[in-house]
Amino acid sequence: MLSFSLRRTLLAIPLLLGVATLVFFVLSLAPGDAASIYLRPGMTPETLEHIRRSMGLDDPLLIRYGRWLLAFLQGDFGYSHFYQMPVRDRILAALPNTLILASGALFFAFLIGILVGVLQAVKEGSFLDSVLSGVTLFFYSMPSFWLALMLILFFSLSAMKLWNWPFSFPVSGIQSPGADLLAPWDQFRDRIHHLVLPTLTLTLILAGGVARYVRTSMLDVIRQDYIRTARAKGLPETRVIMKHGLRNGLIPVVTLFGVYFPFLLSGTVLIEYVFAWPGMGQLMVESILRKDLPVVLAGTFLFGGMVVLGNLLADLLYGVVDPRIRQSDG
Amino acid sequence: MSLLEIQKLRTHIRTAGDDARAVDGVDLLLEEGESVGLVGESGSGKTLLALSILGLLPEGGGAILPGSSIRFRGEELVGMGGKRLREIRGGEVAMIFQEPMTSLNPVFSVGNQILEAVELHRPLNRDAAKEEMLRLLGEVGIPDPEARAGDYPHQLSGGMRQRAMIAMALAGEPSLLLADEPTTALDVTVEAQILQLLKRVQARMGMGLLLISHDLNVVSRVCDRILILYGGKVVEAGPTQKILDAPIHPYTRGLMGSRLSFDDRRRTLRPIPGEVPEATDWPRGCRFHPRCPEVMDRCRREEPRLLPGTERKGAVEVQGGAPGGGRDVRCWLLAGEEGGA
Amino acid sequence: MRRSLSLLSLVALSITACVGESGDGPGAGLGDTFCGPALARVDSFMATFAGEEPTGGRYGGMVVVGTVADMHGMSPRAAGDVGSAQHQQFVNLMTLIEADESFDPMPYLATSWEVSEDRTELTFRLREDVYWHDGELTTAQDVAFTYLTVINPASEYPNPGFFQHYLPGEEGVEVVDSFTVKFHFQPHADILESWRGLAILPHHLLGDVPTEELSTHPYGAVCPVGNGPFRFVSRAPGESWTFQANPAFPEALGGRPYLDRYVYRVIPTQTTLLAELITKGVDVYVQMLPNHAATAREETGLTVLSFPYPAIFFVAWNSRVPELSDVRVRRALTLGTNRRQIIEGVQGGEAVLLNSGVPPVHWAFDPSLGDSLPYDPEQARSLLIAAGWVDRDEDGIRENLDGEPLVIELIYNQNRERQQVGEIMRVQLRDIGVELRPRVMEFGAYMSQITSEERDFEGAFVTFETGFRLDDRDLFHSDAVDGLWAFAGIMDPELDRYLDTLQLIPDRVEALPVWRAYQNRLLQLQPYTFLYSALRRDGVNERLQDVVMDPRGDWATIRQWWIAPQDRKTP
Amino acid sequence: MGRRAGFLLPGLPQLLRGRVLGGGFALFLWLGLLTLAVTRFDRVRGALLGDLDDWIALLTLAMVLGGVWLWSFRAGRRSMVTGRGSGEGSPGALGQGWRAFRRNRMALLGLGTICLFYLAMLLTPFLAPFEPEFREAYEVGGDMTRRLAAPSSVHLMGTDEFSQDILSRILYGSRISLTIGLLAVGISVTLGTFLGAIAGYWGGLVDTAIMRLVDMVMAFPRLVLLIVIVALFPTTIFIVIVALAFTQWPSTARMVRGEILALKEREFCEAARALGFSRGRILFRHLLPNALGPLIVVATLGIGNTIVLEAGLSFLGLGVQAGTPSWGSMVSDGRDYLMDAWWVATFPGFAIVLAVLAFNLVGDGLRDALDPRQSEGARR
Repeated sequence: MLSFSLRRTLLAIPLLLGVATLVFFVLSLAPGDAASIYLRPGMTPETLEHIRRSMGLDDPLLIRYGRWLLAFLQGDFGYSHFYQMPVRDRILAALPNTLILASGALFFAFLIGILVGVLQAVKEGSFLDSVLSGVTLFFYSMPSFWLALMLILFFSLSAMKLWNWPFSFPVSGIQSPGADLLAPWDQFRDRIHHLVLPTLTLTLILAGGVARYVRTSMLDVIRQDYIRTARAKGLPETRVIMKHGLRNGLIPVVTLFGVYFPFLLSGTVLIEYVFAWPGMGQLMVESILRKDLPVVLAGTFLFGGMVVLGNLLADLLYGVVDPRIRQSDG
Repeated sequence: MSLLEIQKLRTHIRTAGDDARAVDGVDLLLEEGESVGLVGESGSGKTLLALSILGLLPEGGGAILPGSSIRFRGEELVGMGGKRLREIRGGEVAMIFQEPMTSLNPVFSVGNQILEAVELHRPLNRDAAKEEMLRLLGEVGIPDPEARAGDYPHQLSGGMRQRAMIAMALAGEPSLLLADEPTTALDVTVEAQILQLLKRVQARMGMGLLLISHDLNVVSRVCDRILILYGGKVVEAGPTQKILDAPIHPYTRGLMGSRLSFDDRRRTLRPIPGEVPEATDWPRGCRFHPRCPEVMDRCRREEPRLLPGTERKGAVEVQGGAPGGGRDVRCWLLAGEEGGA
Repeated sequence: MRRSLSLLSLVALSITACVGESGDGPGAGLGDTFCGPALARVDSFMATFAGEEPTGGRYGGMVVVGTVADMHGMSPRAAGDVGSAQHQQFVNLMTLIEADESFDPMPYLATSWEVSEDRTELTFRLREDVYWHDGELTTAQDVAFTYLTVINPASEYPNPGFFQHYLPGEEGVEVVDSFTVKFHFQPHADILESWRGLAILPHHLLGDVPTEELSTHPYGAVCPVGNGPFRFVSRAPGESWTFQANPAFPEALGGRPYLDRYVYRVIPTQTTLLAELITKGVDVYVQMLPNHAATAREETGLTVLSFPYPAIFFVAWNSRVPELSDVRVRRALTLGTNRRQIIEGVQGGEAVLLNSGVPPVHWAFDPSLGDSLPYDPEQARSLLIAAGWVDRDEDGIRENLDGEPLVIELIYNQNRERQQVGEIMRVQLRDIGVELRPRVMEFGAYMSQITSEERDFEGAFVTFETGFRLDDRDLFHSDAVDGLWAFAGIMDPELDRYLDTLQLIPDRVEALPVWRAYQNRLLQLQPYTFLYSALRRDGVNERLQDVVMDPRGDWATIRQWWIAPQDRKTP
Repeated sequence: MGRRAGFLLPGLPQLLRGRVLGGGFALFLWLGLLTLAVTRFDRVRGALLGDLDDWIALLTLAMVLGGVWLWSFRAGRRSMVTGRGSGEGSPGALGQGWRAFRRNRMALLGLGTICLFYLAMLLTPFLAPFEPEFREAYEVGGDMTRRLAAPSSVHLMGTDEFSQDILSRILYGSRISLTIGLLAVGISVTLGTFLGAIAGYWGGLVDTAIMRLVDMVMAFPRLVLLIVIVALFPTTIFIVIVALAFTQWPSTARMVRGEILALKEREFCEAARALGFSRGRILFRHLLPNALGPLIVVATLGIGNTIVLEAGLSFLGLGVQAGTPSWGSMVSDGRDYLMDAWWVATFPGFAIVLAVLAFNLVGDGLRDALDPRQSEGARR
């Protein structure tokens, strides 16, 4: 089981290289000269030539590809011409921001999603179930950027101007400017404050999906014989659901986690854009638009890596929650 | 005061259309230490009856109708809820189910699941509870309890799983055990072992036992008395031996005919024709009449009452003892005696 | 296998990176060996001012400026981006001279300058009290180094045209003494403007760096060490730049700026930026959308500063294309476009109609020119008929004799303003029987199409930020017709003559008639349909005092900005 | 009497028989369309001389008016004969699914909404109060005060910065948004089914090759891949559809492959093999129809997903060519006016949410109806 997962993961590395190669050629062959982005009125052709050279665009495509591949395999992701720093540094600056945002959102999404899903399954067919179904489907159907804009309107602008709330949530960035001068505790609070709206947006959208999934899975579980057994044992209902039901209901949800895990990096693209969250999503979009090829390639590889990692994680988690699988590798 | 006294139990299942009258006025009496068998084809309402006792009807699916009464040692169980009901469940009244594979939670070890029941119903500390759990495993005949306790249900054989189920049921030291088709999913040799086990623990612990099965054979090996259920109603009830020796109701006779037994090889297998109708759509008159080989006009019109059965009208010889010899039958074939009420 | 491990390790590394500052990983490379020591020296130099700094009164507080795009930094190549250029000029670095409110040159790093009689020599005398933030003095050596660097195309400096008439290489510059530097060149009308834009670089830090490596050197974007009023503190790429007041800034230039801290923040969505301005998360919203300005004006505590800016917006018609080679067609396109209405609709009326590339802030701007080609669809139609374009099949679009419809494709990169103008022009030109097809392109592809030799386009939206020195030779001169910037591709001897002459007349009074003639000639030729020069709008929180914004730029007066003590946020 | 009622008013027979949902919908539809035809008679008559769009609208109007009437009349008559309206059709898997589906109120509501959306899309020339490009403010002698006008009786949903009527643009925009969803999913499902079926059925090297390709595309976050494609190539509707389709087919392929693998082991497949049918025949005639249920579910849910993605692309300014209204680009255009003219972005946003919600409701309903395991649970 584990060895199977590991082998699959190792097999994924050439796969990811293949993906990055694809991106390399798509970006390189797309119309327009990447260097011409840096053209400014009054610039001379000689300068353009130098820009092209320093971006490594003066060589034939295949040589460029070979050079990129060689460096890439050695862990050198190249140089971001737009940000004027090594890609590695640029990505290392963006990655933690995205991870913090997305992992928080994933945590809350699964927490809320599981609670709501279980509640719905327990109260199946009730008014509460219908209402919650409607609400989760509503958020599930909503474009994330749209929700983000609405939340800004409600929780920041209206909260402050119309409703006179004592505080409003910051609408952009990961911390207030000058937060480095604050006491550590206030710095922490400031960061949490900034996390509220983006996390809420992501959470609402993700939680809808999780809840729908959990509800289905729990409905299936609740009808199982062992739930009846647990009740016949005299266990209190909460314990029946939360121990015997949930533990089984979560097994398929683990797959969902495998699907959502790559979200840690890529799923936040639009939300980062709206909330000016300096993370991977924003970096990728800007780099694609600026044809900052090395950043796009490294990012792609990383994103793909997350998908592979997500699958591996789902496999491992499957083993943790389902003894039938854990034991099958003997 | 009887251990279990069921009166006029009516349990209906809600469906999109008419309610299904799955259990429709059953009376049952079970004394301390007595073992009673409940026999009927699938769809006769026997499982639902057992579930009704512990209030385990599927949520939103089934309901016990007003006027029904289930008394356990005089305590009314119908409408009971909360803590007391949970104390009774698994404590004073335990239940084992048909499919040990699906009835055991696949993600917890069997030891864990038994331990849970022990801790719930017995005032033991953790170590003592563990001790007790291992003892129970040994009691139900699982070899090497220490090792097996850590096993998950899927790692055990069918027989072992059912033993574990029984151990779990015994954890609360119940005075009544409801066994719903405990051997159906098992092969014949294992079935015999499990029945023996049930019999042994019942005797040792002095429990009352309600054994539910579609197989008259199985029940007759364990039980003192037998109730035959058809269409949610008792059609014949009486001491095991009497029913085996002289079945009166055509349905009982049908069941006897369709059973396969080792000790009675002379008989050929004669299954009852047709199927149990939907519980939403019982036929008028006697519920068995569409399948009855001895159907009469009256059967189609009127529903028979449950009467003390002594003899059979017609060609069949009358067996058994004195009138009212502890046997009740619901059939118009007996109507002659009553004078056609 | 070892290699793939190094790939995987990136993920692991990144997770731990939340704790430590980025840049201390092994991959930081040069950034580590250069930046670490450089910033340490800055810190220790600044520490010597502890306690001596002026406090109280106007001193103190932090200001946050929000923009939609990150800036490139302080390297010469970054000067192509307006935000970076302004930070080089006004914030982190210094230029030799400044402009005052009326755009006359003013001493800055240079105390005085002198132009030789024959206009071939320019001598700067530098201040002797300007320190780089790491404690080194700024000297003539730095100026000479900067000049030599930027005239080398390898530096990727975007405006080498400034120094085209200078003697090549080392012949052009002469270090007279530590604080005197002299330049040699061919005579030219505008001598000083180049030096208002070019920020001086530290020779002691970058002197050893090969010029071609300068554009990738960490100095520019990771750890710039300047000599301007604010010193660099930190940068979170894609997020913010943080600067701190420079206590060593010369007293004669105003000394230490009032603000303690200045933060440049990146917020890519303008709606979010407006929300931040309203909720007081940022103090300045640079380059507001017109309707955002209207919203902000209604808020209490906010002002919107709008000021003319030397930027021009036009449609370049490629006259190499047969349909557009006819001046009557180009003229009809301009006449058929209701530009006043476009200004009203797209810029909320806050723009000046143009009929030449001379922006309103330039001294040679002729306000009367704006009325020269008023919206006149009637005249446009007759011009088109005269040019042989008649709607022969009555589908609303004109055709020529061969039956080819008058369809013109207009390309532009993704940008809200351009999209809006393109849509409006389409509606308006349809009225005179021309089908305009606006087409959005990715920026790189768009730039390639308008600058490459093929010139595979018909019409293109272009915006130029011009500065105060105008030299249109690369746009319209016959000699430059194959150059990058000759979008229109027109060749006109009369225009050439004006363009050549203009570069040689230093006296404005003398030059003005030539400028007039040049602009009139453009009007006749219509290589472009000039649209407008929009006002720039910045939303400013009123707690920020003495903010003046004018054509010099958004940050030109940052040294005087101050915040009253009660308005300062408690950091 | 019921028969005559059917002649008079479609839906009435059903209503009289207590079938409120179906009858009510038919009645509402019929009366609504009739009102439309009468109130906008000029426009409808003008359509006779109009272009293709007009003709499609005309045809739709006629067909739906006639169709509803016919359905109601015939269904009414049949129910007179048989006593019950249902009971038609063979009880195949899909037929059973439909019956289960019909019991799901929310799903029916979703289906009704989708029908209305598409109907509105087809009838746009008659429904829209204004032309798609009604840039009155910029026409000769235009009135600039009509720009960004708040919702009023003239402009029910207000106007945008070009003085265009938002409601009309939402209607015209539905063509792009709803068609993109349908086409992209159509292409991706076809492609995914084909490749998935081949991979699942043939196995071996073909399977490996196709599944590696699937892995490769799936190793990419979809939105990022879309941005790469759409950002770098001219954004025509064609590119957007192709990009959306080519990023979605792998999940369909994976699902179909799984279904086929499972079905392959079933008896009827072996029976077909034993009868000597060709591989292609077995695959397309015997296996695929059995995988149809999950496919329909995936497709329905996929359409909603695709509409959201298109909106996301448009939000980044990468969607369909500017100037052509699509809901996503309308939201994107309106986001700058969020604080002074909320209606510009809000109404198209609602259109997106509503359409996606409807598709998801139907998808959910279909899944419940077509998955026997779950539907049994729902019935219990």
